[in-house]
Amino acid sequence: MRLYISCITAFLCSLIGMAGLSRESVAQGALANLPRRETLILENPEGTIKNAGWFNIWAINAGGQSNGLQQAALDTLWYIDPDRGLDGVWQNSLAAEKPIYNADFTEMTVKLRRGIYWSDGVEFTAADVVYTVAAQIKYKNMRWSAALSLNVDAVEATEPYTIVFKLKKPNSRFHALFTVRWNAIWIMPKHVFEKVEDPLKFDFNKPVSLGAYVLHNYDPNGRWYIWHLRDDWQRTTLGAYGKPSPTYLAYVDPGPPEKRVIAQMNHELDVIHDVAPEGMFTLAKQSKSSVAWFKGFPYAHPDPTLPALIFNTQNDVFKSKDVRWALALLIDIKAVSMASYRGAATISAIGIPPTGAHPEFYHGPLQDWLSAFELDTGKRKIKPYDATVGQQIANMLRSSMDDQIPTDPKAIAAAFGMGWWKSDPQAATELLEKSGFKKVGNGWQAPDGKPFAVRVVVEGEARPVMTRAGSMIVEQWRRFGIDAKVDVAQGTLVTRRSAGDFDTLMSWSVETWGGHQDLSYFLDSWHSQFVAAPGTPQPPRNWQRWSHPDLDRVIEEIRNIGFDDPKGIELGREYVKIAVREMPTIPLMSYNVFTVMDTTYWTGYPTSQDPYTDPVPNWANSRAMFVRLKPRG
Amino acid sequence: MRFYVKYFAQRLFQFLLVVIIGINLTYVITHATPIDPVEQSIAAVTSFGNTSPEAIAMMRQSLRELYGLTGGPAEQYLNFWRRIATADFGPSLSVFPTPVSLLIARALPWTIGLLATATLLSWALGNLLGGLAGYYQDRRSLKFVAILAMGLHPVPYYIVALALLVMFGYVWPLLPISGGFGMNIEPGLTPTFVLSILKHSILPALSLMLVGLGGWFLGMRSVVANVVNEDYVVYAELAGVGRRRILRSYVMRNALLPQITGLALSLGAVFNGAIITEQVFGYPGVGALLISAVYAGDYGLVLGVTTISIIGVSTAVLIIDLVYPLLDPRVRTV
Amino acid sequence: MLTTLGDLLRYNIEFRIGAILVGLVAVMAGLSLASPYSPMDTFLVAPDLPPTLTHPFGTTSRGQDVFWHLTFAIRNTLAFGIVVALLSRLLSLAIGLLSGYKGGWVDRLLMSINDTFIVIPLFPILVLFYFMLRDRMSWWVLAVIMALLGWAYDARLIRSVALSLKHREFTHTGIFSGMSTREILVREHLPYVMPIVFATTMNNMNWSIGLEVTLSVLGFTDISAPTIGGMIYWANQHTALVAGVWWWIAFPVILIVMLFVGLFLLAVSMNEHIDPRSRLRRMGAGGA
Amino acid sequence: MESRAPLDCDRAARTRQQAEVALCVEDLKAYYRTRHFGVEREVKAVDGVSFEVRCNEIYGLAGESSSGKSTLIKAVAAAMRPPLEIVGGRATFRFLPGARSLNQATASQLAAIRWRKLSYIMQGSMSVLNPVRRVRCSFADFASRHLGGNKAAFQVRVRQHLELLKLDADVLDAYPHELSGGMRQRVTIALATICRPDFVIADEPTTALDVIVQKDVLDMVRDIQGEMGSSLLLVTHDLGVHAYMAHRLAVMYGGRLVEEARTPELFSSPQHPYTKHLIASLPRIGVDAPRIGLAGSPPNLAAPPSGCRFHPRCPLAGDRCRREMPTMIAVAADHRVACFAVAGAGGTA
Repeated sequence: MRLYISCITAFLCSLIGMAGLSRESVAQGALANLPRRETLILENPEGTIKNAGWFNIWAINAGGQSNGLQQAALDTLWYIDPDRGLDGVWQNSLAAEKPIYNADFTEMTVKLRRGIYWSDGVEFTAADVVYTVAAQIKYKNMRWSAALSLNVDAVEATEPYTIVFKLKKPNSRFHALFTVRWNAIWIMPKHVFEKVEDPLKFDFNKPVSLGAYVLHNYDPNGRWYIWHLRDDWQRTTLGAYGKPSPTYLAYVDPGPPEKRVIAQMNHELDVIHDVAPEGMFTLAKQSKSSVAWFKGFPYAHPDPTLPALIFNTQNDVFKSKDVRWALALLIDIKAVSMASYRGAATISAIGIPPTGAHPEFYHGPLQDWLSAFELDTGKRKIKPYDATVGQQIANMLRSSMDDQIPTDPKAIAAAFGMGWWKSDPQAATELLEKSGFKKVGNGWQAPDGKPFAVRVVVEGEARPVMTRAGSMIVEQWRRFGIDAKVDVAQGTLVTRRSAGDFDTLMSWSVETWGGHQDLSYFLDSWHSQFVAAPGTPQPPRNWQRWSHPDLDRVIEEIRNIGFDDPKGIELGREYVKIAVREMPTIPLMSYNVFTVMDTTYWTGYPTSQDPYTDPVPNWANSRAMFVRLKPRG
Repeated sequence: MRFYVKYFAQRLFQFLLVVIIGINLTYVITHATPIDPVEQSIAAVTSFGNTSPEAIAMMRQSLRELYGLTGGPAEQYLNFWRRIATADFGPSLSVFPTPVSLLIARALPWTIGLLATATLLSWALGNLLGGLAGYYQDRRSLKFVAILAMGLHPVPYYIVALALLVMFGYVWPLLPISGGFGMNIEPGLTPTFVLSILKHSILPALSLMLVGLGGWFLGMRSVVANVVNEDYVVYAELAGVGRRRILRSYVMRNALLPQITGLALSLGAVFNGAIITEQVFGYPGVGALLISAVYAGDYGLVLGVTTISIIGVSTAVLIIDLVYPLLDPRVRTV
Repeated sequence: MLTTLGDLLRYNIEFRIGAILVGLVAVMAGLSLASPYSPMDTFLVAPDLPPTLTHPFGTTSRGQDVFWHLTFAIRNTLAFGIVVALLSRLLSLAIGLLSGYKGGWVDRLLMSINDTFIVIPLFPILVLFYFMLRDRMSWWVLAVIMALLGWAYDARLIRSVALSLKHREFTHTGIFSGMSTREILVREHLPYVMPIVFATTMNNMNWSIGLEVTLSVLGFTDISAPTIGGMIYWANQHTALVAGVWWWIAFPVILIVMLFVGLFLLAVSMNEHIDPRSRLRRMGAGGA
Repeated sequence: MESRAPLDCDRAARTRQQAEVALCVEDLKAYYRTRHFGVEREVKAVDGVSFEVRCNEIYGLAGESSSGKSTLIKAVAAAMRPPLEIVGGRATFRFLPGARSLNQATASQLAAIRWRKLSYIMQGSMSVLNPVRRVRCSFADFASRHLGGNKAAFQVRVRQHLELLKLDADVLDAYPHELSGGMRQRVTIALATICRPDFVIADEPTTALDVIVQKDVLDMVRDIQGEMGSSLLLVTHDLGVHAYMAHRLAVMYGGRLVEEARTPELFSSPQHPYTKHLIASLPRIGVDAPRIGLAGSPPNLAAPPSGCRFHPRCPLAGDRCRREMPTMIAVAADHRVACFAVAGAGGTA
């Protein structure tokens, strides 16, 4: 008996003891022995890095990327900001000026900035760029090896600060390889890599950095990385914009959304990459110090990425554009917006993200055409476009959260988007019947007599909002009598997407620069030459495996004009019109990211009032924040 | 002695059989995964990057060669066993070229440290209390423990973990709710580091023990409740043998036997349990590694982890089997 | 049997509590037939309403009435647990008894297979199964898979008991009186291991439902089918915990805990009733 | 009305006219009172039994199963667990005078008595020894506290005792399951007698054994009993065993004694119809008269028949038997019967 009593007490004591010591620890805060006021803590959406000690980003996929490595320690020739940029959308980083192409786009000359140094004191020169290209071509398993070997015939440093690329074939967009949207080809430190015998097996730990920060400390379990501001930060490209304020950057894996919200409420996480809308609302309500892109609703930052319902147009059922249109007309975008983003979505009827510079180049100018657009249901012609959907969503929301909802139409268009397709079951019925489907009982039958079954592949946990959108669409189709189901492809989505192993897919095949009107970034890959045969892997991004002669022509024309050529806008609008007529994917909304920033220790985050960059912390552009942030008090 | 040689040989044979069947099973299953590691890598590279379709086609080919996925299935299978023989699981595909063995070596201490300890602790404590509760059936304090156990034990582990997380993470934020240790702490035998580890392990450990302990407690209690009525216990009582001696040498001694088998089995749960524990508490370890490997279609890693766990568990079972006859003479004549 | 159940109900406090709890849960499940809402549809009611008279358990962020949705969820979850338990019991009984009684190579072979199932980590395998089966992974497919994976522990347990039974008088007498193996196992040993089977049934349901909850919470089941795990899954998708929609998680959890504790108490009290020894104690005359 | 020779333990204890009384049981009532799941049951397993066991005597207790034999010895030896309880009467041992019965002794008294003064040879030797401990340990656990002395001395004592019983000393190193049934029973007997107790209770000591072994074991028991001069209460349904062993023999039916006499006398001239039947149904060499079976079945002790519990099966049963319960009447020296139908035993049925 005594034995048993003593056991119990010992057990309880140990628990209480532990709890005790933990109490004192919470007071001590999230990071031991770092000055909190000089530290910016950001979420790394990559989560926990399996291979924590690996910093050689040029080896494919061996370590973390957005653990601060590409935001703070790496650099390349140019950046294009998805928003307005520190001093314009186009940013010459390591390059001193824009790329200089020859007449037929077979040669690109780059002038480099001077006085830029690696963190180990070695100066950055053309030799590094040349080595980067040469090495990637030499080691065919490096990350950008293929892209470079395909394009580059020869590269040479004509002067210490001038490089000339000779291209194998004309390419007016070659510089894009060295231009950061999210990332780009990062420049390697020649003096480091030329010493190692196999650059593919080299972990590059501790990394010699070209950015303003150097690695300070990292978790061998890959949960956190801490970077320290270089003493010679002036000798980096970021330094040109002034001294970065945070002395330390901590990129951490705060865990699932709830934990992120809690962490920020405890002021232990300055920048949340993304949370579910409800988490966002909670922070907006309960954490006075939290701010987001939009001051009020819908808060989120719209990434230049266009989530859409992607058809596998190689499936017989979805070969007919009438079927695709029918399914589009069965979607009530308002419900989808509510289910996915609780209304905090920026909708788009056309295949271009309604963000950055795009509305002024595309969405705005195309409104009239859209309103006039006619669709032949086989029985009659209808005008499916409703220019006021954005307005309707705003009004719908105003009832519950009036003060937060803008009233100015421009603001509404910016926040909620412009128009979308009217939900029109009648027209959908006609379209389906036109292409041989028929309703039996309360279920639809495909022409082959089988029930009309549609599976919508979603990514589950990995992308909650998209999963919610997909589930809502499924529900709407099911109500109409289609045998629709969600198919959660958590983990398998990537493989299935490239293998074309799906009916329809909640994903995106449209990504743009955001700040720049050029569409080749995604559109070039939509050319019929790249469409893979059924069953074989499809290269990104034309997941719908769709092609169209008119589109091919557009793409080829774009290839032969300059990056900034205004004619590009015209061609872009042509693409939009073709895509609307054909409906290869049902564009829904921009990818809104609920990036939440805590102003307890730092102010001056990028917002819609001061859109100097994208706050989403895994984008390499987000480095612009570091120079604009101000410590509070 | 002759018996032991025979017995040992049998058990060893069985052990090997289990390991080989198990590994083959997982080999087949893991290779049936529809996830293509090459596509995963390419997606990781292209999801944000700007890469032309031709480039991807090229990359795909070279990656296949790099990951050694070009050979036929038979060839790959042979390679696999060749590697196992040399205790080398080759490179991980999802974090190429880092060797699988290195990744596991990093993760294993965390898993063992947390789960094995928790399991053993709750086993010992649960059986002690359970035994006492079964023998002294009218002790009020033990009745209370019983009620507690009945309330806690049946609750699914995930729920318990979630509840603890909510209680001590959100409602009453006392304890860290993710990670193995605090930020910016240098690993090493420093008090700060050890303290931080302890602190981070409380919630996961507690969750494991709450569930485990109840099970052992109730199990032991019911076994003892039966043993108490065995003739040899009654007889010993009639012979006026002291209660404590009866409890120790007659009741506990005999009741523990099934529980010992139980322990060996529940050690098997360590590697499964690790997954959920590490998911919920963001705790580092083999489970987290395994899941991420499954996601990445990283056969190498999945196989590595499962193989290690299979060998680990069956070794535990083997040891128990070898010790068992020392504890239960009856088995020796089987 | 019925009368003993009646007695249990009247005079055994544990059994009574258990019965009440399980009863309530069963009633919940039954109510699903009376639900005014379809479990598949969303945004049928105003979202995020706290518990009120009209919505006793509140409403979810997906505009579902928690109470009514819960009735479907618990029904599916319950059915799932039962199917797995029954199937796996049969397996573990057959294998455990046989291998314990037969011993020798039969035992070794069976136990090798058994141990293999014990040592392979289940979770990743279930996940891989899900990857392969995709939307064909309905709850009953999952149930069968789990049953096939979930018998090993108890088989070993039952075996160890059968092992000890083998040295009991009644086994010997059974053998001498020329009973066949099947007869000995069924007539002599089965009643003896029944209590364990009951206990394990409970534990197995705990295990299977627990695993199902975990799987679906992590999104590895058909998320459109309402289950307890599924509800928690969707709640997490909407960060209900921090969004203050606590009722979305609290009520499913409470219900499932009720189910487990209830089942457990039933198992415990029935063990006592079934266990031959305690019956002897009760029917005192048997000792004279 | 009729001349009774009621037993009076106190007197028996005070004035020792006859051989000294080792155990005196007087009007002992032991019932199983179950209130399990509310089912109120009272099983009158032992209902008013009186007898005495003298020193250095083997007293046999016969009766078919469920006649209350085992319950009786449980009650006598205070080996009762709920729901069995003593509701009346007493059973006093010589070595514990005064006390109504053993179950009133203090824990320390019991500890001192058990195995030293009173030991048991239990039914089902298979399972009375701890299967996972060597025999030696059982000896140590049971006896060492009484015999005292250091380990070595104790070991010597044990060996001597085993020799006395012609047992090989290395059984000590064996585990119970490694011994044959007979051997195990012998070991149990050795264990029960190691402390040379005054009183030994043997419950079906040889039931599980085959005839040959049975004889050896019985001889062994008798020898050691004679050697120790202690009393033995031998309980078995097997009249053959009693014939072979018991000095005096009592027959139990339905929780009561029906007849008691010196063994030879009981066999030669049984008085009670039940006893008669028992004896008659014994196989005898040479005689092949048809065995007359006894109609009906043993009484249900939860609801025993009124009056004499044997009357439903009794060929001589009369009205009185249905109304009154017969008491034990001395019909001759050391011969008591409980039956109205027996001449000299209280009139006619």
